[in-house]
Amino acid sequence: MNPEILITQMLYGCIGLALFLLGIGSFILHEGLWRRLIALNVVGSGVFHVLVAVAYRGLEQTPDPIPHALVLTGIVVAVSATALALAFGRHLEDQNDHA
Amino acid sequence: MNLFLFCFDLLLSLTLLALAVAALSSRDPRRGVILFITFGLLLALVWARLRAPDLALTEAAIGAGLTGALMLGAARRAAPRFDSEDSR
Amino acid sequence: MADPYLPLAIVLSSALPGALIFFLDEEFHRLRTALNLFGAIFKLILVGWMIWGVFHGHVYLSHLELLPGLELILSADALSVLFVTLSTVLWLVTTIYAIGYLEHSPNRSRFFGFFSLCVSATVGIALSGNLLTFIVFYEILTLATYPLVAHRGTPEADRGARIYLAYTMTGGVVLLTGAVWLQTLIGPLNFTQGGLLSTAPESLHPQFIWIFFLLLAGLGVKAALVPLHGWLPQAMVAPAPVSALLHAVAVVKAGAFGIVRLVYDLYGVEFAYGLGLLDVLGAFAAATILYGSLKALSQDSLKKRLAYSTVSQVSYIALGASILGPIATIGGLVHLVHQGLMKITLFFCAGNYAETLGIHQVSEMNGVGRRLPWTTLALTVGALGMIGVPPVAGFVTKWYLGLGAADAGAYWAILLLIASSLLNAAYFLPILYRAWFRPPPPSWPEEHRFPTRLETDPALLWPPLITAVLSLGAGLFAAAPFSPLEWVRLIAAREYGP
Amino acid sequence: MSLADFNLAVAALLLATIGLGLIRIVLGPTLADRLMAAQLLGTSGIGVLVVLSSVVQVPALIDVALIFALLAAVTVIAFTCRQYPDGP
Amino acid sequence: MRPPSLLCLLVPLLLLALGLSLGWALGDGLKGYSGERLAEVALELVPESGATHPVTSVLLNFRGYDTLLELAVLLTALLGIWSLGPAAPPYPPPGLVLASLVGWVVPLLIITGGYLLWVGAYAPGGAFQAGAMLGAAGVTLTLAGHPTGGLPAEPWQRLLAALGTLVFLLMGLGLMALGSGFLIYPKGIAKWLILIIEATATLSIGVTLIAAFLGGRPMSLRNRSR
Amino acid sequence: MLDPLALAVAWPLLGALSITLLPRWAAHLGILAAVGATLSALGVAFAVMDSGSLTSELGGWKIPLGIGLRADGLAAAFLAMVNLVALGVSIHASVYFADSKARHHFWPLWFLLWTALNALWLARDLFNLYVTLELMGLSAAALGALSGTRESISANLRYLLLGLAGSMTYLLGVALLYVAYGSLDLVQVARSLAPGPSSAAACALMIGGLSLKAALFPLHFWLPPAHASAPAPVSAALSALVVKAAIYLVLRLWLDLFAGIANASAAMLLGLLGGSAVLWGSWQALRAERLKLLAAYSTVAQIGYLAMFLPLIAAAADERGRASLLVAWVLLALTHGLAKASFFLATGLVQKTTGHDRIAELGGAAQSLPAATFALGLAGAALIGLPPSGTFFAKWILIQAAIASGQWWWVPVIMLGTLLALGYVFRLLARAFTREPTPPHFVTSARAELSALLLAVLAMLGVGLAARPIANLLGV
Repeated sequence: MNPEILITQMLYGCIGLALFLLGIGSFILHEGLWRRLIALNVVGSGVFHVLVAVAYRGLEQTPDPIPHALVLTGIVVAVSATALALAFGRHLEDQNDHA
Repeated sequence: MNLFLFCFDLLLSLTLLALAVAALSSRDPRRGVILFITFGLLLALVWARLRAPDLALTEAAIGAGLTGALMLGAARRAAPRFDSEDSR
Repeated sequence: MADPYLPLAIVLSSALPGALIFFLDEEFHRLRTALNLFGAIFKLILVGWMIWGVFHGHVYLSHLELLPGLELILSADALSVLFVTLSTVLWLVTTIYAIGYLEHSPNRSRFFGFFSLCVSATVGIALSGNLLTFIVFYEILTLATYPLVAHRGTPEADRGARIYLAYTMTGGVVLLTGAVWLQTLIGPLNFTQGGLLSTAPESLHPQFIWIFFLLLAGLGVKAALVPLHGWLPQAMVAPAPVSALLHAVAVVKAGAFGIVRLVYDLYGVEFAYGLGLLDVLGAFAAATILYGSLKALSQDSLKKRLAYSTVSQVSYIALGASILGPIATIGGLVHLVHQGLMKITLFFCAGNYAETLGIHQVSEMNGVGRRLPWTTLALTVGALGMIGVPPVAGFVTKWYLGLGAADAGAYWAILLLIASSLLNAAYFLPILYRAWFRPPPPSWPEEHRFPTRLETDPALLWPPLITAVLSLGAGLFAAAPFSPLEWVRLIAAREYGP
Repeated sequence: MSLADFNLAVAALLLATIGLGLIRIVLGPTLADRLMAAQLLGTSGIGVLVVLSSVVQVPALIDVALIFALLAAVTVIAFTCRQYPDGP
Repeated sequence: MRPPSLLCLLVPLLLLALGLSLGWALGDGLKGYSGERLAEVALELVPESGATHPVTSVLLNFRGYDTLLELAVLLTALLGIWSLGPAAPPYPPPGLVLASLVGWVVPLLIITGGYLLWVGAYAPGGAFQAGAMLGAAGVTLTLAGHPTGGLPAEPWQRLLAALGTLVFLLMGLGLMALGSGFLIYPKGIAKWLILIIEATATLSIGVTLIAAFLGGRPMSLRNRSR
Repeated sequence: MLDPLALAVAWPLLGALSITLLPRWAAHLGILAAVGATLSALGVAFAVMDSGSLTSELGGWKIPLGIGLRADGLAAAFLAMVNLVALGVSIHASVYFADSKARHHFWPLWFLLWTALNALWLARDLFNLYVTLELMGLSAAALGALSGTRESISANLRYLLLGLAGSMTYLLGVALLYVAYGSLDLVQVARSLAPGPSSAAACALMIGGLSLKAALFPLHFWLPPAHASAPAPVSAALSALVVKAAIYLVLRLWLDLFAGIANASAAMLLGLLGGSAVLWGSWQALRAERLKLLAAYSTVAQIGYLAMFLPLIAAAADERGRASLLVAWVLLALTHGLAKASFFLATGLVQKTTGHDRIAELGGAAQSLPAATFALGLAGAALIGLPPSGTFFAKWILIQAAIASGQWWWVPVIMLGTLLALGYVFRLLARAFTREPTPPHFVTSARAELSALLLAVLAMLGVGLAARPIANLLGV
């Protein structure tokens, strides 16, 4: 296997892992819906990033389409969840306002 | 080994990480969301670099664009309240 | 020639009507009574059939293998037939009594539903062919009696039921642990004449001792062995038919029956003797007999006095099991039946006093024999039997226990019997004296007249008379075929072998 | 220096402008600053994408650039629209 | 309510350790990665899938079931949002400049969406990206003060939101009923089936995203007049 | 050819879609779809019983490329239980939500949850599992918030976010596996799985993420508020089914995927967490002041029992021991599913009658609803593990395995847990015996009460006594 590809995969893969861990850390440490949602989205991006990184197979070869499809699915799922969570948050605030 | 490409990769990665840290450590929701949108755009760039144009498209449109719009719409409503909580 | 359905049918003959009764509306009085009596009579017929079959050497075995090593077995050996017959006969009598007793009280569907489940569980215990099945029905019995104890809904009932539950369930968990431990060591625990353990390697013996204590503790709770007896006097808050059934048949007998199974059919009486376990059991039994009688002396509440008397009397069964030798065994086992017949009579009578005249305390019983002569006659038969006066059944028990003790050289047991009989007399005779020879008070605490020429409602009167006659009969005709004593001789002969 | 390397250098330069824009976003202080920085980011992003398209040999990145441009317009709208009016 | 400081110290340390081990694990995995297992199979079979773009063939054919469930996830989010309550009050109407900008951007977004949908068969693009464009158009409209972001009345919204999943599912079931098997497209018409699914999915995604941005149940016409 | 596996997923999804389109007919369509889904799921279970495990390759592509569905005995057993419970919940809900505003929202979300559950038992593709987990998490959170109260929304928001974090963690594990083994199919990956850092990390991530979703102690903190604040039928589904799905996946991955690398000490760790969950959950349930909170904490404890099996399975001496532990695990899980659903449904009835669910103030409410109280009692007995419920036999085997493998310390945990369970169940049932007047009828609202009662009866009498067929289904 081409070491150049391996290094690129490793570099971006590790960035993905770092994003994942940063997000998890922020998720644990920080309160508040906003920060937690951003943290979760960063976590998700980190995971997706790992997948995209491992799909990369150099400038000559077509990248592996399967992780790409997985990430596409994942992004849509993440936005659905974010939208739902935001709606929850908005509703909570409304109740606070009325209370 | 293409040194230029590697340097570019490194620069891109570090910028991305820095953005993530900035977005995560921001206390003001509006700023956090803006940083998050920027992070998403940069992520799209990275994925473009990794030859995943579909994902770059989707991330730019959904990950950064719509998620950002959703959060922004809500963050603005929350901002005054959040500030007051934060200053306590 | 194994009949796979009869034991199951006997259990279901009360369980199914019980389940149906829950769904009946409160005012469906006749239908409920019909279902109850139908179940009780049908069960009696089935049991009669089974007695006939067992006597002629038929084998009855219903079984369901859940998993390898986990098998539910219902089978009929001589010992289980003894207990089944007792439960079935007394259930029929108690059902009649309960129908009269609860005539106008609320929640009758619930009461009779659980009542039927309770008997089903007792019969299941009797017919269990292995320890797993025994535990299954043992726990169902706990579950089914709890609502009966709590039935009245008063704070005292609630408290009594809680205490009952805490004791029995803790016992159940301990029993379960012991059973699983034993099964892990030697495989499925089918009740076998002569026991299972004697062939096990000697290295396991210390564990067997521990397990015996666990199992004994689990069973001893229901059998009300001191110091595990605390629930029994508290459970007196239950309605009279429940007390009658609890004390005479279901709960305490389940525990005593379990101890019998444990000693004879799991450990094997000689193996248990070899490990020194019988002495421990005997010590507990002796302590319980004396303690129960002493406590009974000081109770003014009639039901409580009877309750402590139960604590004491049930341990005769354990005492019989703890003395090596066939004669003591006969004495213990036959008391399973005799104590049941006599004690249920006593509780029926206590219920009659309460229901007809509002009498709850011994001190209120002056002259009650004139107002309720038949009831008091039944009470007298029961009490004399408990003391051991011939020819009532209790005498037979004490005779055989004494003979057995002498045979085994356990002279302490003879002393114990004498002491206990004296104590029995000390707490029963004053009651009889008051009832017959003291003048009645000008008015009874809460008199209730029934539209009948009899002294009380016939449904309340006949049951104690029937059981009193049965207790007399069991003593008078002890040597007749199919009498409890003869049946028990058969069992003892098989246990000790030729 | 090959053409690809030259392209990469251009891309890296553009990336650096993005980095500068980021500082503005983080520091603010006004909304307008952030908005302008985000616009700069969008524009530079488009540049990077166009250059990358030839480096990594993915022509479809031009499409991604198109989306970036469009989203930049949406972002302007999102930023400039007023908050929800207060109360129902 | 600040988290205790011990946690602040402990969590980064733990994460660092976790990161190191994960990095090691990733490196280990990548070294063993020959890179030519599933990817090769997939790329080889792309011509048979009815789409020439690999990602589209994976998404809508090879792993079409995932996509079906994913559309269901979108629908779930939307129904969840609707269950919480009515939409937020609309934005105030825009100024003149903004209005003209909106007038330009919205059609462009829609056209781009159509374009992305069409090229999806052979180039990057497809239902999700196209749907996102529609969504962006709706968001723009909403921001410009349109009370429903250009969406029709509630029954139609329901239809549109469920349409993608429904067509996908019914197609799968129909193919099964016709003897082909769940989600097995016959070779000749695969391309068209995928296009139909993509088109309806685009609509559903777009509508769902807009409705999610509105943040609540569509208000009835009377309430909307405000 | 009709694919029963695909049908089992398609039915509830079709139900969800049709109700979305025709909200006016929600309740009718709901019952129709519920019956259809249950029949299709039972069809799968019977087919598995007849012919062993079923597999289908969706889209007609060979398995590493296409997504596979599989129903083996384990999946079929759960599928059958889940669909029976779901049918009961649907029937109950048709009364519970009859005159509530939430009914338009309940039905489609409920069927989406049902879709996710059915898809989850049948999935054998690791990424597909992620999608079903998300579908389950989102629909469950949305359903949980249907009661609309502040605490329900905030509790379910927390549940949603934590669920997302859990499934993202799971997904990272899947990504690592894909990197190392180039496949997403559970069976294929399992076949080529080799011990090493990447498989160990994937194992930790996936099991960790799922433990969060399964509310394994100490990650259980989100469960009690979320389950206690949801509408009763939803609580029933959440507690009985959703949590069960996650712990089922833990077991499935542990036994099928990571069998080669899952070692005894990792199993012991999970077991210890399980043991703590048993004690802590039961203790909290005993102290709970509200009925639904009690039920929710009891779920935490029951999940603990399920986790406690892992070290014992790892220590089992032979294949037979493992097999019987597996059967016991299934018995416990199935019984809990049925019993907890029934418990929550009955709780809902009590709550509707009294307007609250504070245990201390229940008064005669229990007495005025005999059928519901009966269901509470039976379900409670099944939760305690009184015979002849499946829990009883499961505990028997559990204790036996603990003693046989020398891990005797589980025995006091089980004993104590059982006694605590007794305490919390009977603390409640004692309230059923008061001097309040008795209603003339045993059943007042047949559909609502009988669905709860039937589930309880199934829990108490069905699962345990059907151990043999269940073992056959599992191929033991």
